[in-house]
Amino acid sequence: MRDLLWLVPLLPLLGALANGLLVGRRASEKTVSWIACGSSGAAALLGVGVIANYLRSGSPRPFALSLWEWMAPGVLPTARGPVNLSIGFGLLLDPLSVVMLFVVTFVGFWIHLYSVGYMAGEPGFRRYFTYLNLFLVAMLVLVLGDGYASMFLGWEGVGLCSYLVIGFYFDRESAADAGRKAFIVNRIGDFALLAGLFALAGRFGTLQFAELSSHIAASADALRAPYVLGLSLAGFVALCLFLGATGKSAQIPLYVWLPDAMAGPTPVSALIHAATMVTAGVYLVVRSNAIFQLAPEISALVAWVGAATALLAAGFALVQTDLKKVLAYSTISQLGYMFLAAGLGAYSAAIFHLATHAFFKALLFLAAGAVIHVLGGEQDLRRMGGLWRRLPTTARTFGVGALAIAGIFPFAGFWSKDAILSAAAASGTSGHWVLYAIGLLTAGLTSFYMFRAFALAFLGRFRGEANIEHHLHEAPWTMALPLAVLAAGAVAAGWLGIPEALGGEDRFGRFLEPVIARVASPKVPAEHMLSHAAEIGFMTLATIVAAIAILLALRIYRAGPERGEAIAKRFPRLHALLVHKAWVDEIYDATIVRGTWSLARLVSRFDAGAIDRGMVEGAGRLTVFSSWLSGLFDRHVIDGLVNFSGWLLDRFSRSLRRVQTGAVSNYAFALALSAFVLVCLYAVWR
Amino acid sequence: MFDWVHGVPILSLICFLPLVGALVVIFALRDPATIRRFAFGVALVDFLLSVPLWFAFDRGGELFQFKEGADWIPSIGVRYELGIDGIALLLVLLTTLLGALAFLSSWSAIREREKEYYTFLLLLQTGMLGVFCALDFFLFYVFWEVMLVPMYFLIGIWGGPRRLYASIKFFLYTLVGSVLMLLGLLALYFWNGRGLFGWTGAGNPLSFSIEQFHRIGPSIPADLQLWIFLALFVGFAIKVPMFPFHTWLPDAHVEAPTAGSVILAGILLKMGTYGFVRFSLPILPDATRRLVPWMIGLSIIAILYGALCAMAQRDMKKLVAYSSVSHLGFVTLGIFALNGPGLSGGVLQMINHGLSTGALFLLIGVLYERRHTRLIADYGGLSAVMPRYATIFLIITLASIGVPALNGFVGEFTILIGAFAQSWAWAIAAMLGIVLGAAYMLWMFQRVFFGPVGHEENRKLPDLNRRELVYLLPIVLLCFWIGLYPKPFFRILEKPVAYLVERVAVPATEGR
Amino acid sequence: MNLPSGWSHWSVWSIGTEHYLGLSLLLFGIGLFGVINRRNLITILMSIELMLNAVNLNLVAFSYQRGDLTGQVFTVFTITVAAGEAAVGLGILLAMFRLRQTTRVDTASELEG
Amino acid sequence: MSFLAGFLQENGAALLFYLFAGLALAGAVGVVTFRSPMNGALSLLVTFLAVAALFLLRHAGFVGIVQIFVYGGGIMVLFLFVIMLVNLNRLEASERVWRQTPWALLLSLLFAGVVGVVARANWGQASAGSAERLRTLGGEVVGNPQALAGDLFRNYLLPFEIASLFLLVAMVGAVVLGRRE
Amino acid sequence: MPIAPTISLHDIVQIGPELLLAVAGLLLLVAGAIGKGLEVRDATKVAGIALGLSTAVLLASRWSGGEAEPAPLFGGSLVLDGYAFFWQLLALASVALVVLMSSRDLDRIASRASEYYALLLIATAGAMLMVAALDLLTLWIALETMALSSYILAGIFTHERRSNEAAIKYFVLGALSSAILLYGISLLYGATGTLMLPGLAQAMPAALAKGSRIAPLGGLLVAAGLFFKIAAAPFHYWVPDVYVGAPTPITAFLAGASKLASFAVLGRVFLYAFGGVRVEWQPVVAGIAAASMIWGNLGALTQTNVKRLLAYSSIAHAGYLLIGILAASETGLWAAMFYAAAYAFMTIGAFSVVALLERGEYAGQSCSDYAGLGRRRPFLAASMLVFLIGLTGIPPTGGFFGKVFLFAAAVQAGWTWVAMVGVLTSAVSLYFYFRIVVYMYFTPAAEPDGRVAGEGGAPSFGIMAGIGLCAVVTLALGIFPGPLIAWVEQSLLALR
Repeated sequence: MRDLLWLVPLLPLLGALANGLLVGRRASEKTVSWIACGSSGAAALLGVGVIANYLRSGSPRPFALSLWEWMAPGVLPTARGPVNLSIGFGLLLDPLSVVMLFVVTFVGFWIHLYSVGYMAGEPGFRRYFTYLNLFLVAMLVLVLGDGYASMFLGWEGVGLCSYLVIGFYFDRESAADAGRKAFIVNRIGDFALLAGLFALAGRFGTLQFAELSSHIAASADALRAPYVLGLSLAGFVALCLFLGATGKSAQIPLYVWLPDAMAGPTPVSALIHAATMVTAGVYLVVRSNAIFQLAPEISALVAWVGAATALLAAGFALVQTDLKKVLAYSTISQLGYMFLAAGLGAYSAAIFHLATHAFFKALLFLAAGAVIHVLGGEQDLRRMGGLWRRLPTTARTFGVGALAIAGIFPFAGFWSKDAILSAAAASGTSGHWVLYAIGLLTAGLTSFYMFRAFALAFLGRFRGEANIEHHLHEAPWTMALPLAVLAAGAVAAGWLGIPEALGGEDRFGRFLEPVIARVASPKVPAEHMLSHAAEIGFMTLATIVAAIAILLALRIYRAGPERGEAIAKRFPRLHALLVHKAWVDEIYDATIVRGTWSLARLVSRFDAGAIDRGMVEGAGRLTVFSSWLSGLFDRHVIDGLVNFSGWLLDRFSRSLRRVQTGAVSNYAFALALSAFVLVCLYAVWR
Repeated sequence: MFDWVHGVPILSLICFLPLVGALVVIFALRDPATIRRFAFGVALVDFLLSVPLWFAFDRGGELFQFKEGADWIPSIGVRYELGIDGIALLLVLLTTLLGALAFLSSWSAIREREKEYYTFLLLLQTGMLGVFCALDFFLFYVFWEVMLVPMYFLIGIWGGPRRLYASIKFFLYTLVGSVLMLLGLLALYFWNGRGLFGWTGAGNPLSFSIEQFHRIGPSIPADLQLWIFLALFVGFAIKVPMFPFHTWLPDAHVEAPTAGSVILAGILLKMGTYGFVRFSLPILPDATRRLVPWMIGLSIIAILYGALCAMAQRDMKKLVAYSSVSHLGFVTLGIFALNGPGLSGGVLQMINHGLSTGALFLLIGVLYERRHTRLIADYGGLSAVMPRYATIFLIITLASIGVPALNGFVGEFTILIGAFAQSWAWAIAAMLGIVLGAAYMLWMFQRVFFGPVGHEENRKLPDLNRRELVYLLPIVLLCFWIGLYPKPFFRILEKPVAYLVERVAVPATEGR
Repeated sequence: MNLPSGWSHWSVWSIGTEHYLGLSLLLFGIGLFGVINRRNLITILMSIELMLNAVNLNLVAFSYQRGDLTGQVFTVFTITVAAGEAAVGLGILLAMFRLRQTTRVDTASELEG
Repeated sequence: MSFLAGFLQENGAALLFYLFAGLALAGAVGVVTFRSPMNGALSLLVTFLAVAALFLLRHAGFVGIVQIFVYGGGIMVLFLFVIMLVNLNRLEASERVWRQTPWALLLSLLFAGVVGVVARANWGQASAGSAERLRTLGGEVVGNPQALAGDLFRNYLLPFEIASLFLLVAMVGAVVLGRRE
Repeated sequence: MPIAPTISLHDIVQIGPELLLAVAGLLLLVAGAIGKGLEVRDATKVAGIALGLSTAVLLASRWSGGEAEPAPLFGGSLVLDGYAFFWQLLALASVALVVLMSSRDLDRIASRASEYYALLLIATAGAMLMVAALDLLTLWIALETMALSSYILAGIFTHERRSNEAAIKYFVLGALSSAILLYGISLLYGATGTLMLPGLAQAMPAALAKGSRIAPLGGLLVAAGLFFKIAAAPFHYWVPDVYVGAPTPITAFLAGASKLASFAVLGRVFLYAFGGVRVEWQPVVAGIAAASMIWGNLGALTQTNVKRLLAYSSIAHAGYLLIGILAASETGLWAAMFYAAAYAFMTIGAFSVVALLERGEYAGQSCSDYAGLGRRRPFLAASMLVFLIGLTGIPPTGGFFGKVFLFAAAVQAGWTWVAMVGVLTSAVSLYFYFRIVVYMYFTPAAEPDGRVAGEGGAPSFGIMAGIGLCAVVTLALGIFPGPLIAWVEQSLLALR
């Protein structure tokens, strides 16, 4: 069964090809959805089978499936001698990719199903499902790739699909802009990621995970030696990889694309911009944990960036009026959590949160999508309200998701968030208490904005237009079923990792253990050094904060947005800062984007002006000019000489008034002059 | 199955079949439709003739294969000598393929003076193939120059409004470059013989043989090497074109008819980089090593400069033209990284650029034929009107900006690995070009294909027809092939690249 | 008669080759001046004859100095050629006069550039 | 008196040279300065004759005679004939190219001067002159014309033949160009 | 006392080709003088037959001569070595092409056809003799014969102002340069006491070693006279005016046979007679070559009259040819000879096209008159294209190989800067040569039906054949230069 691993990405690919190329433009929605859901469902089933098979083998040894040699560009001189560089394409099954595989296929399938209902009647139905399937393929390659190169194929593939689906409504200028922005911001991250890969390849002559891990283990000290820019090689690589991760996972400084990415259809936001793709950065960091462990300074950077992003994004989410934007910032914030964990060395906690987050965030998005769908595309929270009665399933599942993300016991978020906060508290990183405090504050903010959104959307009275109100109806089963399933996941997913403090076994952490390298590192102590009692104390504290925040939010927003707005007026500066997202977009636009464009225009003008016209045409003009000159020589210079002499003589004698010329005489003069010059030159030489 | 090619002068056949075709077109054919079909037929047969080379080429065998030779001008040692190594093989295949596709693309685009058009196109084909097949430097030079004339006419007669300016600029530029290259060639020639002014030569019988030059090259004194390198460099750099010799390119590209642009971008530019790997590197290793920082510097400038210029363009063809400057900067970067990945990536990127930029020009040509404008601003929302066209354009765009699974990535990736192994700073500087590449290509794509359909004229544009699909799909398939399974290409490059590396090898550095 | 050698031995009263050479140079210069400076084709032709005469003086002087007849033979040819050139030159002059009613060469300056 | 006679005896050749040289130069200057072509032609005749005399002074008897016959006779007649043919009355005065005059003067003088200065260093380096050999043919003293003829027809027969071709061309040319259509 | 002739019948037979031409010229003159004279067609035929016979005799005597290098004839006045043979054949070929293109123009002076051809043939004889001359007297008188014929031919359209003006200019300047040349010869004679080239070859190094300044001065003045004849800058002032004013076939003769024969003489004098003192004159020749290439090419840049443009191009090509002498090596010499051959066909071909298209005295010579030629007369345009490509020096034409070898010789001899000037100016030359191409192919004809009024009817077979032949030879030399190279390599002078 494991040997069929290659079929897992292939099935959705076939689905995409079938939908994209074969079925033709007149294929019914039914055909298309059968192909798309069938292939993704089959992939999910097969994935489960493969996972089961892998788990049953009982061995933690990764299962590698090398498919073909991708690039073999010859001998590369590396630090360990010339290496015949061979970059393979293959798949790898280890605990980390098992988790990711499950999350991706499972969530992916339900979102496929959901989309059938959500997208019904849209003009780009077939295109949509083609993209969705392609995305699944790319994401599977990303998480299953057996080396950085294969992973990068998926990495860029998901970026591309993200570009395509964000720009799905391509006739809207804003959607197209958002797609491009996402792609280019991601490219900036990829740029750094590639640099990291090249450094690795240049050092070890390979990019396969298996080989790299053995090389890294063998040459830990060499990796810590100074390399460039005051960094060690490990530090350089880690920095590059992390920068790549910030691009994909929307962390500071490259998070700006994600809110705009909400221009795509909502299920896509759920799948790509919440549950799966954006977590690729976390996956990358965890996958490269051996290198990060060798670069504690970069690990600390990861943690701080994660914490800062978490706090900042949560702050932005507080004031958003667009439901999807709230969720988008929430996603950024939660991803910040994951990076916080990863930076602190709590890799399994990061992945744990990644998995639980996938469920509840997908759930939240899908539920939000159902609301938006019902409201005919309305996304503004201020025009919702009172939907609790009209859309009971949606409201309840959304509530489950909100509780989960708020970290209320025993929902999934509680367990994973707790793992991260415990890690922060226990961490040896300097300033870890600050990190903990930020984490706690963010948890409170999360609960607040989530229930603010909940209250505005579902409680109070309906504030939208009357004619819409009459048509409110619950979503079809294709949408409701995924909501229900994911809600179940949002409740139960956390139970896989109940910590020992609460009598669990932290099965999740144990399972991931083989993936976490044991690189001897004095600065990163082992996780979970807290006593069980302290851990329980921290849990309680977090839960209390969350509960207070929830109550506060419900109190303020139960009746509508007015009270909230009144409070905002009291803090105009802060509110403006948050509403305008700290003007980061504007700053980027003014500096980097416009700077580049101006530079481009400048260079182009320089090219047309200086290089082309200046140098080349200048030379051309010089040639023409000198030709004109030499053309004139026969006509004018000799005459000019004569004129000059005439002018000269005019000063001496008025008698020479009649100035005339004869061409032959001039020629003869020049001829004799030339001969004379020859003679003179000779006389000088000798 | 393809062993028979060893028994026939296959390279001569491939090279001169278009010439014969051109003669037939001149003297025997009259009807434009017949000429069209016939010319395409010739190009197609030429391509089919070149395909067996791929199979019959012995990957592990001699460096140069399918060799043919005959005396040409015995008194000065000029021989008619053909032969190809892996690098040339790929370029020959690219030439025959793109040539055939370019012919097909001209069917409806060119509707006047077809006889001359196809004659020139066929002559051009012969010239380009000769350049890649020649094993005698003089023969190489002759083909190199011969090709200028038909290209000049293609731009000058069937080009856009500023065609006169563009054609003469193209011609002058390349002519200046090639005549300077000639001086370098002559210096090599004399050094191989009795020597020239200050330098005593190797005393060999007079010869222009490239293999002979390869043999004697490393023993040329370093200062003479430097001069020869610089002379050859000007010729090659103008053709590539490297900054700051590139300004002929945008004009020539913009004004040339579609097929001309395709061939110009797809094949002609490769002759410059081919010149580097065939002559500069193996014959003048000392000078090459000495000038590597300069070459890399120019490459990086070209990458960034070309990309920035491309960003500011409003004309699609001009944009693609500047992108060529940028992409060829990658090629030269890889070549002058002087290691395996750099070189094989560089050569592969030559092919990739030929395919993707060729396809881009074909695509722009399709649009131009329908709307007679190339300004980006005249389009918008075409995705809805021409979905098939948009899809192919997207794929090619992605190939061009180096998205994995497509060909551009493989080339750039390997080039950058090679460059990084030489110096991390070079690679990082060059990689900025990738980011910019995505920016301008996607900007163009968005402006043309996304958004509402802004112009009424664009509402009724027909999607790709069957003929257009026929000449675009092969390129798309090749893009995927090279993107996903480039191993056969690397395999064929293995030996020549190893040979080059051995010639110019620099001692391994500490991975910087 | 021994010729002095060098400038210091130059003597006014013993006529050597240098005297002829000097005279010939003067004649040549005057002829050159005429060709350059005069506008009438007839005068130009006559000036050319002066230049040829200067050459003849040289040849004869050298012939005497070297005791070699070749110079004199050459002079015969020079005179012949001078005659021929004069004939053709005057023919051209006639044609010119017929076309332009003048023999001033500056009237023939239609071709220029 | 005897001083004068002695002086004349001793320096007669030199005096003759200076006399004829002066005449030649005067004639030449006349050619390039007289406004009337007719006067110019007459000055030219003076130069021709003076040069012929100078030839004789250098023992080039035959050439001197030829000079008188061909130049003084043939060419001069040709010139005069043409001058009259184109109608002296209507023939403009031979004007100078005035603007060019100083430059032409300078150039001519410099030309003569520089060549003279350059050549000066070699003056007198050659062996002494010999009138004898100019009269010798095959070891026998025969007289200048005969000796010259010997040289001409033995060593320079081909140029002689070509000269005939040249004269043919000149004749045809004069006819072709002078003929009225 | 009897004068023993030193000249045998053998010597006379050896100059049979030249004699034939002279006799044919005389015949033409006589026939033209009798009765109503000769028809143009008949005169053309006679001239053609004479050239053919002359060629045949030349070839026959060459092939019967065997391998040994022939001894000098006429007491050392003439030598029919391989070098002379090459240039003689080239002169014959170019004059034959001139004859082919002449018939059209001759309609304008029908009554002078026989004189025209007679002069042309005699000029050819002069050219053939001067390239074989071994003493300065023979050389000079032959040169004068050719020059005098050229003056007359340039002005043979006596009723046309331009032709007359060309004759005046050519004559005045030619006579002046001839006087300068002659003065140089007289100085050389004075310094060395000999007119024989072999004698000079020995005497020059000796004279210079003794510190003679007259000898090099004479050499310089001789060089100046010859530079004038080959139209090298700055002795080129006559060229544009005379080339434009002269009847086009005569222009072709000046640019072809006349220039090349003078070049051959220059080569023989410099490389053979002055070969031993080459370091003295090489800088001069380098300067002249560079000046010619620059002046000629730059001067042509702004020309719009095709004939004038080709005239400037002829100046430039004098510069290119001089590189061969400058190198003073076997490579240089045979390269120059090769290039001269290629150049003869290219330039005469180009002038033939000009002759075919011009109308009357003034019209049809401008670039714009060539508009649309590619469509109107594809054959003519294609041939012109070949010539222009060749003149630019682009393969596959003879011009390409010629230039390559010349630059090669310069590089080898260490005159790289001259080679640089050469390559750069030939790149510049592309600009003006291809302006004609632009008109022929890129610009539509002025008249809608493509026919230009007055454009001279059906071209005669002769001129078309001539153009075709030139094009074929130009291409053939570019594709199979081997045989010609082998030939010129065996026809080299004995360099000193």
